[in-house]
Amino acid sequence: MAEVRTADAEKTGTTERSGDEGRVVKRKLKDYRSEVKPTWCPGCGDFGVLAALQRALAERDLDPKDVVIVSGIGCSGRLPEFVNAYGLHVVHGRALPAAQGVKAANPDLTVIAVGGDGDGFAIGGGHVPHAVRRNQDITYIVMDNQVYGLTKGQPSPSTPTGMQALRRSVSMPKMAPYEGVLEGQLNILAMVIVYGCSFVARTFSSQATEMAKTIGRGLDHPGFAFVHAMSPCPTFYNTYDPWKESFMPLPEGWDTGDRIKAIDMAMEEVGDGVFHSGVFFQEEYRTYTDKLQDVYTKAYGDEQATIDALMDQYA
Amino acid sequence: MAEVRTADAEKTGTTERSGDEGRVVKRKLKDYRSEVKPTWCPGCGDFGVLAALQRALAERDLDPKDVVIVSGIGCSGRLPEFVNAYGLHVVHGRALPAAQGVKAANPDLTVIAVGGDGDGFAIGGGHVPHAVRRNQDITYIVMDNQVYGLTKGQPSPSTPTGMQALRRSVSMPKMAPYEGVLEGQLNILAMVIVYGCSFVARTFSSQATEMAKTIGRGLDHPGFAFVHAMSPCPTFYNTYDPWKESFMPLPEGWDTGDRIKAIDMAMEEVGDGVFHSGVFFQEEYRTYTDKLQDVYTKAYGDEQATIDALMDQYA
Amino acid sequence: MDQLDLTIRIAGENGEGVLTVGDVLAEALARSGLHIYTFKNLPAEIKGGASMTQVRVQDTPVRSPGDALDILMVWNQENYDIHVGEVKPSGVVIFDPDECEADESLALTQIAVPLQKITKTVIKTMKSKNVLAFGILTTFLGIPVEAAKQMVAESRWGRRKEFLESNINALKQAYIYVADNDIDLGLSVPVNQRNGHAQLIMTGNDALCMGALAAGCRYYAGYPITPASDVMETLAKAMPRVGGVLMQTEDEIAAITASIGASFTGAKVMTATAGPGLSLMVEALGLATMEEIPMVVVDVQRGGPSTGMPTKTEQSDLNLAIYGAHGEAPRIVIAATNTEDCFYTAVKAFNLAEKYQTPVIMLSDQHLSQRAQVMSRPDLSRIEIVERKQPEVNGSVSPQEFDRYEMTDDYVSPMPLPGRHGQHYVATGLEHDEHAHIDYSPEAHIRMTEKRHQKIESAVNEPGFVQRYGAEDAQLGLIGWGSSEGPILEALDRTLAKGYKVAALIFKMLQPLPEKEARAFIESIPVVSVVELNASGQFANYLQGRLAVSLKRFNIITGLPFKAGDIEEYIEGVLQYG
Amino acid sequence: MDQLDLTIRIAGENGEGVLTVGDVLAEALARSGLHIYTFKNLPAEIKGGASMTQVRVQDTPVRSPGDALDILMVWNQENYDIHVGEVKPSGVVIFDPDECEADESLALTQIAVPLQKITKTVIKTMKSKNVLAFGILTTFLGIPVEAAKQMVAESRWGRRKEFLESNINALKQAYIYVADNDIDLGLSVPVNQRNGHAQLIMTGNDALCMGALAAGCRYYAGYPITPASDVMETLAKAMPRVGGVLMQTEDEIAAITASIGASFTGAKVMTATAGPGLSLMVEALGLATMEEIPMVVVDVQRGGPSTGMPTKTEQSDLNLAIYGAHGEAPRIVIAATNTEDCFYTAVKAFNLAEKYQTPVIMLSDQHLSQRAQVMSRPDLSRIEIVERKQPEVNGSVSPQEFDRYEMTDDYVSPMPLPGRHGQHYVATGLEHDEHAHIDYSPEAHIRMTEKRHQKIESAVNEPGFVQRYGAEDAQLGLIGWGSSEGPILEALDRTLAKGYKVAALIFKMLQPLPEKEARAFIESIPVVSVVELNASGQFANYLQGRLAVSLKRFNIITGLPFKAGDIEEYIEGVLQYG
Ligand SMILES: Cc1ncc(C[n+]2csc(CCOP(=O)(O)OP(=O)(O)O)c2C)c(N)n1
Ligand SMILES: Cc1ncc(C[n+]2csc(CCOP(=O)(O)OP(=O)(O)O)c2C)c(N)n1
Ligand code: SF4
Ligand code: SF4
Ligand SMILES: [Mg+2]
Ligand SMILES: [Mg+2]
Repeated sequence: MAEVRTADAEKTGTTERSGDEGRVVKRKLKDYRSEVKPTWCPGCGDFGVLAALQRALAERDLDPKDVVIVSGIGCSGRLPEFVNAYGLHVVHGRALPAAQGVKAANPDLTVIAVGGDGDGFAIGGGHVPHAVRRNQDITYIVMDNQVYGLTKGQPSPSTPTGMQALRRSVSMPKMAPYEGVLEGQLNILAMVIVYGCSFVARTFSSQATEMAKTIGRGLDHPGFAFVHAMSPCPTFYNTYDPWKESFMPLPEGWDTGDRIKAIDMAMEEVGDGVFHSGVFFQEEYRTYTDKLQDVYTKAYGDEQATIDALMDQYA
Repeated sequence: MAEVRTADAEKTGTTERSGDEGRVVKRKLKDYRSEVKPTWCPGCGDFGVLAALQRALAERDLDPKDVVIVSGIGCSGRLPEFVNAYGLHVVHGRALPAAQGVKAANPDLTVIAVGGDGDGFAIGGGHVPHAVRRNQDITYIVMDNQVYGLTKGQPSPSTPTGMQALRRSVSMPKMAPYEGVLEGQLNILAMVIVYGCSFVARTFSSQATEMAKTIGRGLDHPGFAFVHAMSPCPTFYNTYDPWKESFMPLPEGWDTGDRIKAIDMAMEEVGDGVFHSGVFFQEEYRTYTDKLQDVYTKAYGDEQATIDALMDQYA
Repeated sequence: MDQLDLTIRIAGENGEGVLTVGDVLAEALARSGLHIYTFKNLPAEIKGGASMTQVRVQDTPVRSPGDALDILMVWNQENYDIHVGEVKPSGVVIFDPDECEADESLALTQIAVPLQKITKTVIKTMKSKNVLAFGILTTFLGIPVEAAKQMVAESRWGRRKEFLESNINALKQAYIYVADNDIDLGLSVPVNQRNGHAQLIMTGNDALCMGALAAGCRYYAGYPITPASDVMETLAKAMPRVGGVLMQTEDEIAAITASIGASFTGAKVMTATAGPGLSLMVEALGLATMEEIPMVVVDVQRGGPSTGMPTKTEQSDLNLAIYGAHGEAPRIVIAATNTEDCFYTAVKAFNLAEKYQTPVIMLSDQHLSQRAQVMSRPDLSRIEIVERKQPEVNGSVSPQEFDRYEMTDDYVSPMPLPGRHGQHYVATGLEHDEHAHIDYSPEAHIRMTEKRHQKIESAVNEPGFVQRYGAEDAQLGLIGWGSSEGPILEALDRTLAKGYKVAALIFKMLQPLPEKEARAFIESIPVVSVVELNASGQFANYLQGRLAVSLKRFNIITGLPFKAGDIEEYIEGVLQYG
Repeated sequence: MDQLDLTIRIAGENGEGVLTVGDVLAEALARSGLHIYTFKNLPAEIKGGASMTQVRVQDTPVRSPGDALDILMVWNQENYDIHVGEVKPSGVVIFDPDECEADESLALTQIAVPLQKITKTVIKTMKSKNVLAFGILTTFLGIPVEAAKQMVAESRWGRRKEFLESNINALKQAYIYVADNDIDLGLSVPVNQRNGHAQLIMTGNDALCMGALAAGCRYYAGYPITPASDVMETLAKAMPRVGGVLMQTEDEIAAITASIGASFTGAKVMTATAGPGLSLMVEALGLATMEEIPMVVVDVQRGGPSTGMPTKTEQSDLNLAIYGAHGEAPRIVIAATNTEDCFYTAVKAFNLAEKYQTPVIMLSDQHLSQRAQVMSRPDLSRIEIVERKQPEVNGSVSPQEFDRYEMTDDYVSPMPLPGRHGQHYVATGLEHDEHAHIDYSPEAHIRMTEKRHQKIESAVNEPGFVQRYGAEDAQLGLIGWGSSEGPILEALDRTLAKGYKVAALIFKMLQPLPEKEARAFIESIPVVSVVELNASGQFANYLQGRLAVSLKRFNIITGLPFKAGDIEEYIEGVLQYG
């Protein structure tokens, strides 16, 4: 299939291809598959997240050259390698700062940050509130398996308190051999809402269509979008069965505009043993890029300053 | 005045002194003053916090040798130097991890962590949720002036959005000269509640008695206590006037046992331009130290293992 | 065979079970009174990818992973192709004929054993393929079936009662297959009863943990990272048994500052990490130097830079260990050489930290930390434990008069502990005077800088951190540090036996540098070469910097440990061709 | 006075205004066509503590802060006591007799000027005490009152219209007081009109910012830290004026990773910090080396270790700059020598980063960064700007065929940019092959290690980073780096003038090390000494490590910059007494 680029597509970064009969054909999921085969364990929830993301990209027909997927370290952090797009695989916990640099330097790019619950809320936890504060148009997908997968099964900030080697399929005994995990479990979805995030949603890797839709809504949202993608680790902490039971959609007619209600729901569902899926909260604020436009208007108006002009203040 | 220690006082760490007539006299505020004169600017809110803390210590008559005050870097981080007690002044942003190490290694100590809004919620922000999760009996006093004092006036995570050099008394123009601060303002009190903190209160350095009482309640609380101590920086961001207006006590009969209501209040007051003072939330959970006792019961019961016994597993 | 020395490698797809076969074989041989040394090479993925495990067995302590292979067992074609080149001319390849095709052109004994087929058709429990493979190996090694049965029973396989029957059957089938096909390699590895009490089978990380606990470590904070996670996991179980506290922190910065906090109260503390974590810790390491806080930081080195090669070995964090931190922040840096030494070096690390009130970085590496070796059980009653210099309890000096950083003869000052001593003070990372008061005067900075440096420099007089081996009149001297000791000494013995005049100097203390020994060695030998697993010759550069001498270098950066053969070849090359 | 050379110091309580007097005096003298060099010594507290500011003025470029003082003005007793010992025998002390008592035993001209009283009783606006002090100085310097008035009008005092009248009055009162008391030092500092366009008054941080913008820097991320905050604050204003983005991040780790992200898209990026921040950045620096991402990291060194002495100067982060990061993570390290050089070195830092696709650490220090100097306005049209090697836009190579880390002759590979090039790839901190695919094979690691090292090593051929000065047949050679250039060269000129045979070699590039020049210098001179502001001789050790030569050292660790006199004395000491 030959590629045909219109001048316009070039500018906006979308590419269209002509089919046999000259019809314009959009990209398909497989166009976002890289030549690298995922290295995850069979059954890993991350396969679902990968496919959902690829589907969401395909539905939006984004040119791979205009998409940057940024990740830290973890099983989940390997995702960019498997997508046919630009990828930036940084150090553990720093996907968000790196993604913010990408977006700030080139706001035309579609920027997606991905990573695990440990990457995002243990070592990287300090960056989340600040990424939220900047409200850049970035979609952040946290693949939460409530465990450190890559380092073989230590508890993470989202591991339930008291968790240990209870069932055969759960192999997290090493770090908490006596009384299970002593620390409280973080409610990362509620946290992100309180930080002031403009789009907050939850979805489950076993619900493929739903997840693609939710990620897609995150991509479409102009501002920082947080997608809590529950994605089990069958190797070190197999939560498929309980999660299948506890997942349910947000109540019919859920008002995504009420931040306080969204927090309350996120706080209360824990006690109820429920994971709600769907968009908890969404509101459009001006993005960092929007605000920068105002700054530029004040800083230079029509024409940027020359360096010589900047140096005049020292004369 | 000679010191008289009863065997019991020795054990519990309190020291009592005999007055001239042999009466037992409790320590006074001045007993917690170190020989170092505070180096803060005249009018700095931190003087109020220092005095309130000293008063709370005096009221509890704690032996300075059993008190450790841990801080990071910032004007506020200098506080330990001015208190007659043990102090551990670490690097920027790491007061909480250090305090946790102190408490874990010697649970009999009274451990207080202090620091600024930048120290605690910018560079150190990643540690807060985890300190909360561990629920050690530590009192964490954040001296929030909504600015970086020590580095001379840059905006902090709690600086209101849009803030810049609006008034003469506010000298925060350098970092946000065009449109003011572009980033959202963090609601640190709400955040800490969502993290799962077992004691969360706010108080104002200009309300001395109130502040000493609130800090005292934090010290008495068995678990991680967060005290949001609003403490203006007249040199770089003079908020005395507006804060005096916006401070008000929590509503009469406030239920400190309702976490959800506490969050809602913390989220809503911002829009109302109000700072509530008082204890937003308090609940007693088992502390880390309590839980460790259970671990020890399981791990060794009555008698600790010898190293030789531990090595048997490799034989 | 005068001296037993066999190197056996088992290779297959990661996750298939080859590692278990290797582990059980190593443990069983070790339990039979033999010395073993294992070596694994794994992909970083959790599952999938070619992976191999190797056991070298001798009747005396083993010092390196082994050179060419005596026995190679491969489970599929990929692994056949990867490993077959490393088999000795006299060696044996065992392959599964249904999974791979042997290269008939090779002058090797190649024996087909249909592992997969036997398991499927005869044993019928796929889980027992491991045991079948194990049995093939034990029968080849000449181990009687009864002894092998006991080995299986005592292994992790034995613990899973529900599979025990099929496992024992698998073992039997192995012996039957070998007998039926009349295979005999003529080996008879002696299996006796080892004295379980006197001999331990440990990895470097195991030994390090036990050494730390023996030295009195009662607080550990850490964040998981390959290949240091084992340390935390082992201690998670062991620490509470001795009344200590272990915290899994949110990152390495929290781990090291929590450790500083704990040590401030008098606890003996440790944290362990790998390169990326050490990089994050250097700011707080400087703090510990400045506040004179004792602590042990273990760095289990892996292939760098950046995330690098997490499952490979390298000695490339030395620069960071010595120089990592802004300003002049001296600390002690030591390195362990082998499994047993991990135990004793950990003890010494704590003793040095407490004695000099300083952070001590103890270097290990992926290979040293994860391979299993046999070691003598340490006699704990003979271990010296050093305690921190403290003021008198109930001493009458007031806090106002007490100098936390008193200038003593040895530059080490008594350290009051909260809850224990009335001499409270405020430790600070800002420059300070003797009284711990903040002081930026040139005089205070000069005095305290000297205190911090001299204290560390004087640790160079501690015995046992540098050792010379080999010929007095050597023509070639090798300098090594840490885990390359074993292969260097093995190569030394081999070349000495061939008549070469070689010597070696092994450093376990890197900072302060034992300059006297280094200079004496270098000046007494015409050619001296520094042997290390890194690209730039980090230790060589450091030695040159301190001694102003010129050194040759022998560096390997394959992500794999030195083989004795590599070094043997190097020695012969230098001495034959200059 | 053939050559104008005066060193004037003003000292008082921090926050009282002495710094402003010094700043205005320095600016005014500079605006009069003279060369100035300021030097401040402040406490770390926001207010309170003794603080001083100093201006050295010459009619040719000034190279060091000045030795003994020609004029000392003190506002109180504490400062009198601290500073009076530094006044030249021929010098003058101006003191406030109501605030302090002069030591009459000193053989100095000591002039009482009741600053406080005149302000209170005659001027009646306390804010104007600064101007009174300024006027006393200008009249002492022989500056006509009209010229001084214009100086005040053009200064920051002139901008505050409401105080202008009282300020002008204060100035007048100064001239009246001096005339009334018949004081005349016989000085007449020439005040002409400087060519404002051709000459700039800048601090090192100002110059660095302008250099960065001139080089094309359009993204900055940073976290405040003394003494690097000025860089961020200056750019916060300037960056938006040229369409760039500046982000104040939540910490230094975010700053450097955000910079990496921005550079990944093709932006020229910078972050600036001091020691503690650099310590936190080393993990990500290793990532930038591994992913071959261009970036400039400025380290404005201050007194260490740990939080140390934030307002003091030191050259003690060199080890960290060169070696900070686990694994083998080479990067380029350069250092600026003076204010003007901060501009050009910043430009070069960007050019090196882009050309070699690597992080470049640019070292400055507290003194260099904050003192003011006069420099010629750079001719921007003559500055060479290097752009990153990129693939063809609209090139037809598919991402599957494209090798991001292609092995080229110069080891630098074309770097595709998102949004611009169709050759998308995944940059990773794991070891990888040419195609950017993860690869832990020995071969890939060896190839890529070589690529990363050779690329950096070849930068040693860049011109202008090392310079020899002084006698061809020198008996003593001094080696310096970065900001000690000025005092070294001034001392060199003084001692050459006295007939000593000395030479100097100044390095602005530290890694890669210009070995050829270093060796030639060292081998040609009998005694060579490395002059640096740190305790352990970091550069000396590094040179010895690379060159295997033995060097003398001259180190000062007072937290203050070198004076030319310190080095002059050292030279004379070595050459007279060996
Ligand atoms: C600085 C640093 N510390 C630790 C590690 C080791 N490490 C790699 S991934 C990981 C955590 C993985 O957990 P998570 O982020 O939840 O991802 P998952 O593997 O579960 O997808 C850790 C601790 C590292 N690579 N770098
Ligand atoms: C790693 C590191 N980065 C930056 C700094 C510089 N620094 C010191 S205090 C501070 C922030 C102070 O603000 P805050 O925590 O709010 O305390 P305040 O001075 O307002 O009380 C900063 C950025 C530092 N000391 N260390
Ligand atoms: S270890 Fe868990 S998270 Fe990692 S790839 Fe396997 S199943 Fe997925
Ligand atoms: S700068 Fe602000 S916070 Fe710091 S001491 Fe002064 S008033 Fe207080
Ligand atoms: Mg996870
Ligand atoms: Mg603050």
